[in-house]
Amino acid sequence: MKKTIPLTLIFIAGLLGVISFVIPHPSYQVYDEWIRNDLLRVLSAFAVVLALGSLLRVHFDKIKRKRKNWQFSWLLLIAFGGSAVVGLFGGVAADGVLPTAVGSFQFDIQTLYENIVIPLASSMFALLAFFMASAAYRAFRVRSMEATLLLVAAFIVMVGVLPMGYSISKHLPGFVQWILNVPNVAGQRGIVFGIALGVVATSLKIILGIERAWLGGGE
Amino acid sequence: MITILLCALVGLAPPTDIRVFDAPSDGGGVIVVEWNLSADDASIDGYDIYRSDNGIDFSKVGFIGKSRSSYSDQTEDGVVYQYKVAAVSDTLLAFSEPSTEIASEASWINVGKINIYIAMVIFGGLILYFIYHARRGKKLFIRKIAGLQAIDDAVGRATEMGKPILYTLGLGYIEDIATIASLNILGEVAKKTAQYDTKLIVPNADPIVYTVAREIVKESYTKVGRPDAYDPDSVFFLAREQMAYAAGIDGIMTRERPATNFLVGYFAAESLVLAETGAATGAIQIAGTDALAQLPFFVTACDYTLIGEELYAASAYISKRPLLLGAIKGEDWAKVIIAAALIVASVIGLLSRFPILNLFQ
Amino acid sequence: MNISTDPWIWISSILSLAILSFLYKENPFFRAAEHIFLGVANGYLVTFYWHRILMPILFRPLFQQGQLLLIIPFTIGILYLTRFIPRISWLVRIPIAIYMGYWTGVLIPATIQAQIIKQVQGTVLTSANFQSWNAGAWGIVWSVIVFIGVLCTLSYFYFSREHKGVIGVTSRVGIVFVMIGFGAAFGYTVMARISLLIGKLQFLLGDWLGIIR
Amino acid sequence: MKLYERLMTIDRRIIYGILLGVVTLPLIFPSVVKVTPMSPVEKLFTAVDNTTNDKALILDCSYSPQIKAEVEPMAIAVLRHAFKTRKKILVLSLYVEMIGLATRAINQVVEEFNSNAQTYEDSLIYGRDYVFLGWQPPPIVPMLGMGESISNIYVVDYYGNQTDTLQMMERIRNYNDISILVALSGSRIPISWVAYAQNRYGLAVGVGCTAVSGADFYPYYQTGQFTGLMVGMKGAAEYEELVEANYGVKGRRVASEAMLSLTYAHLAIILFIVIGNIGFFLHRRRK
Repeated sequence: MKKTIPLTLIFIAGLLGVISFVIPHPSYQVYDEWIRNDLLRVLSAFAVVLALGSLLRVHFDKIKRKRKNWQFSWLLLIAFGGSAVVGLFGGVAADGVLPTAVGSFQFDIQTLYENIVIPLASSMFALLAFFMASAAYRAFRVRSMEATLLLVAAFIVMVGVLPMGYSISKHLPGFVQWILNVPNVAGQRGIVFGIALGVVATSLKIILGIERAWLGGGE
Repeated sequence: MITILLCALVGLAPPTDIRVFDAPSDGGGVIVVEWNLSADDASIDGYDIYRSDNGIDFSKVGFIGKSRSSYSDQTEDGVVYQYKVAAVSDTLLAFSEPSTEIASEASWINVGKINIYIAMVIFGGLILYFIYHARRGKKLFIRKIAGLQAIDDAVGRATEMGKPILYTLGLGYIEDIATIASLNILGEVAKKTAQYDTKLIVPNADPIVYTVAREIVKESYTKVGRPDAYDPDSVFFLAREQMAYAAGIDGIMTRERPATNFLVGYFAAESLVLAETGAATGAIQIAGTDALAQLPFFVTACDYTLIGEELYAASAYISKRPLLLGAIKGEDWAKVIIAAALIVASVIGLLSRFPILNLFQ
Repeated sequence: MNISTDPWIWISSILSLAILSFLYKENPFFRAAEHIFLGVANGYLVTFYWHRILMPILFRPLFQQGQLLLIIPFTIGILYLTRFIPRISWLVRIPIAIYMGYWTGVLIPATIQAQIIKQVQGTVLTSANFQSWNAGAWGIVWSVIVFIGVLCTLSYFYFSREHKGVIGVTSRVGIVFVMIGFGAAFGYTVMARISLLIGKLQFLLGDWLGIIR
Repeated sequence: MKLYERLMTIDRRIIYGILLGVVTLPLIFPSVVKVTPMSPVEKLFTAVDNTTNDKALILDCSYSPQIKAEVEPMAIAVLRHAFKTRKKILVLSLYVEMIGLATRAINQVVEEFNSNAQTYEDSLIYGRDYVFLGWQPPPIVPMLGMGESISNIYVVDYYGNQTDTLQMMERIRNYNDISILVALSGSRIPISWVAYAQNRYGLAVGVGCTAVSGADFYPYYQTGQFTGLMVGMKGAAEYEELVEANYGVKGRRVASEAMLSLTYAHLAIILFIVIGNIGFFLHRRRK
């Protein structure tokens, strides 16, 4: 019972997904839209409630059991609590109950996003340039024929894609476009066929109950 | 009447041979009007589309630029309409003959996608055929994939050094195929860490994948007869946000110093952050993804990389589950069919006038 | 060099430097910034899921506008929470099954059309495809190269036969195309990574320290 | 320590220092480098430009804060293009962690235009010239749903207004009223737009992507599934060039300013790879 119900449900839901592609008739599309616009949307919201529950549980445990770096968990919970209060009561566009500015100092959810989330995220990926530089020096070795081809094509594109590529030779930018339009398309398309077939096979196995990893074990 | 006389005098040629039909395979509500261009097409502004539902009084419903010969009109299903098309040159109008009567209706089957249904039946049929045979125990051969041998060595290395293994499934959702393939490989790796009693760390970025991964690791430990060794906190939800997830895993890599990192699943830009930090800690790294854009990094920075479909084949090969092997065989045959279709279509396309490309719309 | 006076610019810059300190080594500042990020990112998530999904799509229509049909998504959604109740935690499979089932169902025809049928159409050797390059006679050469490249790459991902004999040759040619494709992607990605660093420096040197315009 | 050993063991932090210097200098002494637009960007520009006034544009800002530096200049350029030529535009984002960036881009460009608009009429009026739809998960809901009705999916817009009360939404009902959707993203979202929205409703999809996924998208550009392709900061600089050349829109061209730093940084990376491999070969010959 614990497996048959989910497996029949996934079969029916999968069938509905495929049928919505086959039948354009509005009297069927009405049901298809309800499934998508109401059911799927609400489920995705509840899935997030579950995720937050597990995140908070992990950090509460860390604090309770005084695990390593538990003090930082306090920081997380305070930051989460503070921003959640500001967001929930301050409203998405500072249109909520809670005032979100003291004098000229604003702290509505969008300001928090622009001045905390964006700088942290963009700094993390600015690191990538440094990792790229050190990886270029330490990891990208010409170990085999394939690696040589990869690096030669990379050099041509790296130089050709720059504005200065034009000054080296009139044809260089055109040659880079050619590399991207012909050999690159052939290589990528070959891989895309493989992956697409993999996607179709795995989707079929999931819907027909052959692939049960998502059930997550247990009886 | 007067306008027609007027254009006869001025000589503005009306569009001819009006054809109307209900747009096929749609949800209804659309009628397509087609016509031959007016002789003066070059010098006119465009075409006015007139519609009437009683055959007498026509009202304008649309306009389209010159040298265009088709227009889709939004209509009410079941109502019978007639159309006229007029060539327009500022105030001058040249009306065509009225079209035949037509009514729009919704169709139950989308006929335009026949080629997709055929492809679905062929590919689905092939895959199910081989899975059926695999279930009945038929021996299916798959060639050895280099990256897989490394998995056993990597787990062995971690055990000797008494260091943990980090296995992360990337940012993918439960419905991403790379995530599913990675879950299979996680199941096998978890069995090995259970046997060798090696610490396993599985940080997750997606809530649903987290719940599934936890169950799979628990099941692998019980399957190998070591339910006691299973540590529930070894599998945990780190952060949905890409950057927080990358920073979190980097923190784990530098703090726990795992001997082996498995980066298998769907990855985005954070792939280099993980691969380079992992390389810096000196760990053996096995990567596998179908995210094409990240493959160049894994190929250059990791010891072994499963490229796109090799990841799907690896999850079949390593788990030796007949069902997965059957799917890979089905996909192989599908590739043969795609290659054959390419060759045959090219031969037809080159030698005959048949518009072969329309078969692949 | 007019240093900014906006408190938020200072907070953003300090947080940015805390992250960039990871270059030196993993340190408490980085970890603090990491946890603040986790907190605020999830606080932001909660705000939008409440104000833009749960309220306007579920609670307001269900409880105020009386769209009772929404009881079904509501009850199935609640099943997600059974995850924390061990005895009935299997019920979480029901919402997962529906969510995943529909998604995979829609995926099959969409993938076949966009990633197989249309890609075959773009590779078939016909005069229409030759002209699509709008490179005159060269179009024929490019189409033939793509055609051969695709067939060889397919042979590389053929798992039913060892890479020996004919398949050995075609798969080696295929891997050449794959590696050129990866090289092009690699070259482009170097540009991507550097651009992100330039963007961050434009903020730190410009908006914060006012050194550059 | 012999030369090759020193070559092989340059400390990471020295490499970081060199890169930082190479990138910072051109920023302090800037000079805008001339960028020649290539065909993929021109095709996108023309497709956006040909939007007639009975249709609207959709701008999908699904790029994460991590890649803001690369993709935001594209959003700014497309918004400037649309506003300058008075084309109606709908903005949305498919993921919650990205919606704040769409807000940022809109606020910046709207403020840019409204600050030098003389009368109320020629300023940008919310609901008439542009609508900010906001976000609705999961992505396939808006992708398929907007084929039937946009205001049915985005019941409330980002600011919380009832979407169907907005002036523009009376004429713009679904994909039939959309000329092109420009998907700005760092991941495979544009392919999903083609797989779902284009396959079923024939929606034209133009793409602005990070350089990382540039090579990945060319097969879809070659088949015509993508109507135009902007790749990375270079693509953004090309679109900025076209907007300024055609419509003389004056505004800070962030991407173009970065081109000189990009040039020197690329040369530095190539140098590092070459040095690394020279050391690698000498080391291997030694063994």
